[in-house]
Amino acid sequence: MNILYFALIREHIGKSSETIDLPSGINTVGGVIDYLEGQGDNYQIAFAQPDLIRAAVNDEYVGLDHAVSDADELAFFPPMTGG
Amino acid sequence: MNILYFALIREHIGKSSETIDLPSGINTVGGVIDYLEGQGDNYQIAFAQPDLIRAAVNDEYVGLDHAVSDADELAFFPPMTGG
Amino acid sequence: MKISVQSDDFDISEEIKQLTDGRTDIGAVASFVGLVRDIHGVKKINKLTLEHFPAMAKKELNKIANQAMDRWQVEDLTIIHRYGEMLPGDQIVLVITTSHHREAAFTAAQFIMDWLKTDAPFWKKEETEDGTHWVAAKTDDDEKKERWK
Amino acid sequence: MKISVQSDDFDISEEIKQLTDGRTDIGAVASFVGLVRDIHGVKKINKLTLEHFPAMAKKELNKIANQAMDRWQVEDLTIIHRYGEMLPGDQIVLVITTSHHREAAFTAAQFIMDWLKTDAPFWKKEETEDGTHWVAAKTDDDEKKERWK
Repeated sequence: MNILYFALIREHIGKSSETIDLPSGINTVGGVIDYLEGQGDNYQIAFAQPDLIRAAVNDEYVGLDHAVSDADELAFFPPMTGG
Repeated sequence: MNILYFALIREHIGKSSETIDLPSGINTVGGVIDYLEGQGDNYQIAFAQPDLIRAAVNDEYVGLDHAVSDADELAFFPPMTGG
Repeated sequence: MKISVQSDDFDISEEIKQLTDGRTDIGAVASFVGLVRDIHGVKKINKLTLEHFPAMAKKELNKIANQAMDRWQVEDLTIIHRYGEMLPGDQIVLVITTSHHREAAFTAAQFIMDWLKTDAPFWKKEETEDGTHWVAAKTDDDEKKERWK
Repeated sequence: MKISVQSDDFDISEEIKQLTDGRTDIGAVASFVGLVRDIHGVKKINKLTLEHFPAMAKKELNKIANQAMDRWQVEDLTIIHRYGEMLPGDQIVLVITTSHHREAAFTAAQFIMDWLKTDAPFWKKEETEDGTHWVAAKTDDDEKKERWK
């Protein structure tokens, strides 16, 4: 699945996007976070504060329990500060 | 005293200002209206609807019981419709 | 603070620039432009004439502006009210408020507009296909003003 | 309806003209311009960078705009949100709402600004004398959004 990172999360992880193969058994946004946190310190730091993580699947805001599959585009970012 | 008329009141009375000598005993805005109503049909028509009359003395909004003297400038106009 | 009662038209970009040029502490600029509408109720309007009481108009606009500055954290503001003859689509009134924060800017601009409607000594006369008539004051404008008390 | 996510600056007069030209039925134009402030808390800001999520930004702005059109009697509206590097005093965001009546125009503009703050996928990074940092979301922005529910 294609994953996008923005702002502080992008900086912590060190890239703005990547494509991963979803391991079997991982089928929610929260599951993807748990999986990524196992991939290195940069991910652990990026996802360290759950209340500062927002997610979108295919350009729609979703919660951590939202279902995902390899065909989805997932995005992670901090709370928005536009306007 | 100098009296100014605006908008519909000006049109009914037929002039935008006039100077009158306040008759003795007339010392409020309401008193001036009563006096003017005795001066002709045009004044009676102009002041026919009390709830549609606003007054100012020396550029400040006042009520009908406000005191006036010959040295004041009195203005009569309908409710404002600016903005 | 700029208060102007004028027959000339205005340009909002120019007016905002005058309030913000050389300042970098302003985060929020709220504004309102009132335009002549071509219809009132069911009648088509051809022309609008705004009569005003010059001495009082500027004084009342200043009062309203000062109240807004006192009540909200407004950095600066501009009020321009035109008088004379106007056509549908023409600009009548402009209010701009600047603030550090958007809430104060919005609220002050809305307050000023509500007060202008009832307290600024201007009177509108409409020329319609059926002749001319003075616009009646709206009771809901009085109500809008009341909520600020 | 015009929704634009752009790096270029904008001119409010020009944008209002696009909404009102050729129309004589619009009585009210409310607008808001957000500017870069030179200070945040106690820190002096030298530069602001706005990062955004392009695909989603335009989509969310459209959603917010459509909600405003559905909820209030808004004739038309424009939202412009910039991204990229900006200096104190620069314009960040523009919202214009047109309506027959001022109340609807003001309320819709304020609604849009409140939602933009929390729902538009933009992130501000400030460069101060002490280095750069991402701006934290404000809880009072969430509260401002909540009141519209």
